[in-house]
Amino acid sequence: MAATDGLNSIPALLDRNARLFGDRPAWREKEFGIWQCWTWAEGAAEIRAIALGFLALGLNRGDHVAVIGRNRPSLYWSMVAAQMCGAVPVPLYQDAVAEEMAYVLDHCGARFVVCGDQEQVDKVLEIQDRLSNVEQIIYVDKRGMRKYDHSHMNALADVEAEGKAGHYRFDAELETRIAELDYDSTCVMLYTSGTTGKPKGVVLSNRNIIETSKNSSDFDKLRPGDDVLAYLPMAWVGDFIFSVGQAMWTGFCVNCPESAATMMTDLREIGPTYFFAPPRVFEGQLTQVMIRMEDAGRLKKRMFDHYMAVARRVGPAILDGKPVSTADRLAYWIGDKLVYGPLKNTLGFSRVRVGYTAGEAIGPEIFDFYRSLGINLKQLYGQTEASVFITQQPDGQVRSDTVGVPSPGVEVRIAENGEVFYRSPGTFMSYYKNPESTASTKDAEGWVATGDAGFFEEATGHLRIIDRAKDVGKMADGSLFAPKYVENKLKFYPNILEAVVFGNGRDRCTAFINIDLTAVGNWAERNNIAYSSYQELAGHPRVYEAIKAHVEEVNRSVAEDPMLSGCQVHRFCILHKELDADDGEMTRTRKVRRNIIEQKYADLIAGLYDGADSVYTETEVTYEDGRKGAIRATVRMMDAATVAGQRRAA
Amino acid sequence: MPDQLLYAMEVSLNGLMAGIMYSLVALGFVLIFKASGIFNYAQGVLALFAALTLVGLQQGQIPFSHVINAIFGTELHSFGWTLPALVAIALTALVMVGLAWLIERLVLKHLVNQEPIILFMATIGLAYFLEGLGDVMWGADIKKLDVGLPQGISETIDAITFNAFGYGFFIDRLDIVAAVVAALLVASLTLFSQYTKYGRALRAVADDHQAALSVGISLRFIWVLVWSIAGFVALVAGIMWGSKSGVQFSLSLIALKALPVLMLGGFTSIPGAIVGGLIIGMGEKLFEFFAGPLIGGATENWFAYVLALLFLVFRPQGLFGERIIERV
Amino acid sequence: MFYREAGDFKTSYVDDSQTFPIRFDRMRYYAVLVLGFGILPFVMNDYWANAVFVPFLIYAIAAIGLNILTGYCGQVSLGTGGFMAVGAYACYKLMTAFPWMPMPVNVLLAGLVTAGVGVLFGLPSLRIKGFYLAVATLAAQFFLVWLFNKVPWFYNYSASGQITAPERTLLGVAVTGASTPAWAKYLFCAVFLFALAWLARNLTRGTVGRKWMAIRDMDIAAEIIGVNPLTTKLSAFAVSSFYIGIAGALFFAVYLGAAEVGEAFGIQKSFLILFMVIIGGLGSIFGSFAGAAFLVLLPVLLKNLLVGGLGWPTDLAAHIELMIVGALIIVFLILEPHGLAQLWRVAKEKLRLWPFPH
Amino acid sequence: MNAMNPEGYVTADGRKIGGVLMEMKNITLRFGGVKAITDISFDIREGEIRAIIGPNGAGKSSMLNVISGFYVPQEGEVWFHGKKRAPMKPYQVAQQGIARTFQNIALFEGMSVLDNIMTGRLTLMKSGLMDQAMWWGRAQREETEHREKVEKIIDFLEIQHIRKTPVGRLPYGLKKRVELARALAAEPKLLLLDEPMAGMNVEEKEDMCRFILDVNDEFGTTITLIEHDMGVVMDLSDRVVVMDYGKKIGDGPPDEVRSNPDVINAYLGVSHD
Repeated sequence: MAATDGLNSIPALLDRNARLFGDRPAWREKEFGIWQCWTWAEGAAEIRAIALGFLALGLNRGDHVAVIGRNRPSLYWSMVAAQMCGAVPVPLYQDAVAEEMAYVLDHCGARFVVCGDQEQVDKVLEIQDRLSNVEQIIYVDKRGMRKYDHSHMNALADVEAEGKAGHYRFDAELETRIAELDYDSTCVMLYTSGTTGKPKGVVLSNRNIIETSKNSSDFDKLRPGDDVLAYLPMAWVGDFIFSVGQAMWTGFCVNCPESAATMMTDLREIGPTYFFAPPRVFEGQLTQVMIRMEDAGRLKKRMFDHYMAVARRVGPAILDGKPVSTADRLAYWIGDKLVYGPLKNTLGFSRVRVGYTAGEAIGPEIFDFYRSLGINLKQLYGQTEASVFITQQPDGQVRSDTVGVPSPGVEVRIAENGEVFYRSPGTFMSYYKNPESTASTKDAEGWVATGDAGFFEEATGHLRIIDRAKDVGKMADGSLFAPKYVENKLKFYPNILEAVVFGNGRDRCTAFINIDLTAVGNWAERNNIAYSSYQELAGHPRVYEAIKAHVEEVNRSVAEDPMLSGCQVHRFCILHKELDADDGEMTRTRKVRRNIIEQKYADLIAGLYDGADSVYTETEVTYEDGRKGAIRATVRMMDAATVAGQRRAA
Repeated sequence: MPDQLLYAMEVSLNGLMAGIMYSLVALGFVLIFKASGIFNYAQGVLALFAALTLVGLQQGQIPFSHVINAIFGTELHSFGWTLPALVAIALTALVMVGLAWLIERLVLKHLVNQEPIILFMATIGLAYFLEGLGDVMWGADIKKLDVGLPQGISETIDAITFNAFGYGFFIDRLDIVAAVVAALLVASLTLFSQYTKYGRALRAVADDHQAALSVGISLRFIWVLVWSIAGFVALVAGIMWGSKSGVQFSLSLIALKALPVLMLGGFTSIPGAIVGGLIIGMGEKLFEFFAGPLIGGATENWFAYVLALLFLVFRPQGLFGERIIERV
Repeated sequence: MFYREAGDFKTSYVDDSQTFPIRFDRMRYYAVLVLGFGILPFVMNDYWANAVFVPFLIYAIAAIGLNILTGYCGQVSLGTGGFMAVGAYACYKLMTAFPWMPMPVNVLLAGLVTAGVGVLFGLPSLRIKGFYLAVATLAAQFFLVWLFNKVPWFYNYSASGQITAPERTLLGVAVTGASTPAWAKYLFCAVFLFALAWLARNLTRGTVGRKWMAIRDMDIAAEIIGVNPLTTKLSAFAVSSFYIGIAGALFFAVYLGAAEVGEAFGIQKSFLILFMVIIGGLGSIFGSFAGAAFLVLLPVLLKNLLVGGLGWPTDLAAHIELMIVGALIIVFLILEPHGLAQLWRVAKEKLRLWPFPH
Repeated sequence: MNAMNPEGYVTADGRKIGGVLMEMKNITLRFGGVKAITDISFDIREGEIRAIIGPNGAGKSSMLNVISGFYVPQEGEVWFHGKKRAPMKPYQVAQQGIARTFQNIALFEGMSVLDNIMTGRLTLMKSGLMDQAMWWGRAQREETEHREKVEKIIDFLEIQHIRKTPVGRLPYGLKKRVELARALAAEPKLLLLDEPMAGMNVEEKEDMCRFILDVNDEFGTTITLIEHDMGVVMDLSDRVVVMDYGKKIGDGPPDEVRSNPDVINAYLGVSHD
């Protein structure tokens, strides 16, 4: 594919934006009580200064520049600045513990590390002695940094100042470096959280990023003047595409919250027009809404319920532009004035034109809730290796159980074993320093295995994902075993935060359940059930009863699909602790690490199958500060009714 | 002895008499302020209300007759009996106690631990209400109050002074009665607050509400008590002023007269109220006597205030008020 | 319910500290301006002007003035009537002494004169606090009223002892005197109110306002962090009296036309204004408007109801009005000591959170 | 201690302490007949954290009020910036660059956190009544400049989330922090803290300690604090004055003071609490 008229690198796009919409806002950050704002021109100047500063510090072509911290303009700038210098930005997960960080920093051999604040710096220093390669630590927030040894450490501000001061020395150099950038030079390197084994460094070229950004932006008619909220981990490909790729391509504005704590308030203030969030965020907000409405006066509550019902009935249809009776339209219009409008406003969704969710399947009622309010929430399916987009849902063809049609420029095919393969301009170059995985994932014609099993619906041509391909196993009787499919159905219940279903190669399915502390806790309060800890609540008989009901409902719905009816959950237990990334039980993107869990809780699983009523267990946990500890508990096992008959004998 | 001096002496004597009247009203303020920290602007109206009621009862008026007539077009006015003064006074006293109880019930109870200014405002509201009520109950026309107190010039003093200085002072007998009554009232109040259980309770509350409560004194009871006493004092003041200058709206303005007395004497001191009253009474009469003619007269309207104001600038806590030490 | 704040974010401190930071409030504010200046003047008639609007506008000015002193600086004053009298008489003397002087100038100068007098009577506030001060301000009230009564020079030796506003025109339209059209009265006062309210807002939002409030909330602490109590309190007295003086001038010249100090500016007036401030809400400019509106409308309504509706004798109605006003004040203090302004704030918060209860 | 060299000294953690900022010479303070402070002398040096400790009723608060100019001692001299300080009104002292917090919080309850902190800068704001009334132009410009400064402090003390809350609604610990913010906003040369830890739970105390150290560290502010809880003070301050019954019974670095027999007596001996 040809370079899009010379715009073959992020710096090139930046330069264009600075010329085209110099005085439009490009970055905003909530700081010191207001939204500090930088136009494209100002931003470009900053970035250039930083780049010059990097040169002054001796940043070479092909160097890797690690970037660690919460979403901040200055960190995005550092990434682009690095690109200008012909170096490769490598954003890292800020909540990663020093160990995980050590591996990545070592693997990419970063010479420069840009840290958000003291916390990140400390982590790097903690592991620095093991990392010969890290030469320069650059930090953004000066707070508490005065006492540090600055022989190999600089404040970004100082680097920038140095760049401004010494620009005459490095201008020429910078120009040549920028000129050297071409469509196939590396744009960014992102580490996949990797559901199994060590993270892999996915190398993405300018082509990957820019083509994808271009296509996806056209697909949803993104435009300058749009606003996104950059709050998802910078190390995650999605954030790079939305906050850098598409932002640079279309020239819309990237808004950074003040802190993770204030994210919701900041979301409400900014009111983004283009919004991405993983299902759990929408889930969380919906739970909040319901909890807050609990305390409403009877009359108001009734009004709320009535109009939400109206919305569920006609909302999505109106959103999809389908014909709706005038009476319903009127009812919806009133509802919009009374409920939906204010609700969207309080949630910060008033202005959302395009909203996406992905990464996990989203619960139908959650999904429909937001759509019925008139928020154009859609699903997409993608992964790091594809620079996000594989399939997405066009306006007007949105459903909770599909992930839409192949994105523009993307070819998709389904292998015999049901695994989904794709080929696209976004397809990654390679895994960094890891040819064999590269080869095993991407074949000669450039087809990439997603590792997910799925199928196209004949009627609509929409793709449906069942589960991870490797997790789709066979049960003892040979029928299909798709744990994720069942887990998602379970997780759709607000009470259930996480679920892990077992049964591969066995004759029956069983499950671990994590309850949602907010939802269940609230329920407990309303039924004045006293509890002192998560563990105590999780073990409570009435909680077990409630969960049992959910499991059995799920079994009924699972049974409806003959292909999967074998996956009904016969027995389950509520885990005594929340599955946690710090304990390696989940990825940073909160995907369960199945086999790790299988090892760790072998005793419980055994209990689930040998019919024990309860199992005493001891589990190691890691606290936020990295200390280890152990919790002991006797976990109860419980049977759940299943729907027989439809189940096919092998 | 030069006439000027004699006149001055006569004037100051009258001033002292009037001063005692002021003290009488001021007393009501002090009592309530001490016990509840409330600056009771309604004190004057209480006096008016008391006087109206007294007259009404005495002459057997039908309460609210105006309203009733207005609504039903009837021509009701009087029960057609008259009560002996003492009975009427006793009844009025009861009414005042009932009123105190109602005020506590309907107003104060709901305003506990509000800032003083709010309570002050509330009493102004109360004043408006009672004034309106009094008029609606008994009509707004000027009434003559006569409970058989001696009136007119006291010949004795006239005679004595004439013999002494060759010039007879004019002193109204009523003023003398008032003086005596006021003196008695003060004495009894002091005794009350010194030697009776409730009196001590009252002082305890004044010093520290929490403490008072903790030793098991019902604040609400205290309030009713103190407002009743204030009501009674108001009644006495009402009788005096009423008999002197008839029962009419202006009577409620004596409250305003009492304010400078308080500023002078200090809001928390009973003797202060007395002395302050005397000073003001005498001062304004003398000032009017000497300066009045030069600057157009009617200086009583403001003299008391300006005097108090000037005084305060030099001694902010008043004559008998406790010294305030600022700490941080 | 009506608020749509998502996307209504601030990128500068100027935006953040504007009077109506929320778009919806801003819109409503503009709407009121349009109504007040674009529509009402054209539909104004004598009854509405004299019974409701003109007194409302003038009292609102006075209320703002008193609110600055009492609500913002915490110095209780019962001398408002007296200061209004100063404004009125100053205005009268100016009008009669310099017939050529444009009316607005007269009014402003009257305000300045009053400010001077206010400072004078404010001086004791350095030593006297709380009730003592409140009562001390009564001295101002009575002394001033007496002064204007007794010294003929103030009423130009007129036989009646009254002062009567001669006709003065502005841009060819009479703004004082018998022949003044209703809309002119209204507009003349409205302009003053608008300008003064705007100034008051500016004063209370910044340095000066903070000094005042610091003194109000804790005078010792205020002094220790560097607030000069004397200048601060006096500035409050000055500004407050300036407003009240202007109110007085307008009250006499535009509204009454002729006034006798005792009944026009007596102690009752002081209380009336104080009530407006309390009922409206201490320390709130909006409150001053609300309070003025409330206490101007209430009697009008009652009168219409009792006299017009039930045909009761006016004196009885007047007494009942006294009772109702008194009762209302008590009820208010009990239910919402912070006045209408607070009610408004609460309602607004509810609307912003809608549909959530909290 | 007074024999220490006038150029200042270097602390254990290597902070450079400057020359004398304020000196108390033979201060004696009486209330009526009662002597609150008897003939006390000590100095406070640029950039140091100076503590005044002592059992309850030792006269600490009175001492602080003398330094802050709220009380004027009957005998003795206060030297500030090498000049003898004439008796002056508290607000004049504030204008000289001395800010303080109060033992029982003295915030302006009716104002928002932001406004409270802004009051800290009143001494630095110059625009007059007329500018204020007109607002546009000077007043507004000034407001913005100072708001920026204040926001830095808000950020520094981590109270962004309560910026616009009325202080009346805040819990005790936060109020203390806001009060510190208000004092800091004045950019004081000398910061007086009156029992900054009083009535705080353990982690609130830890936070407060951290903030005090950070303030001294980031802004180089000279800090004088009084505490009766000895423990906290010792690891916080550079030099300590110990008072008992209005007399000075010890003065020097924490360790030195800790081993001083009189001090031990005052604390372990008869307590006056």
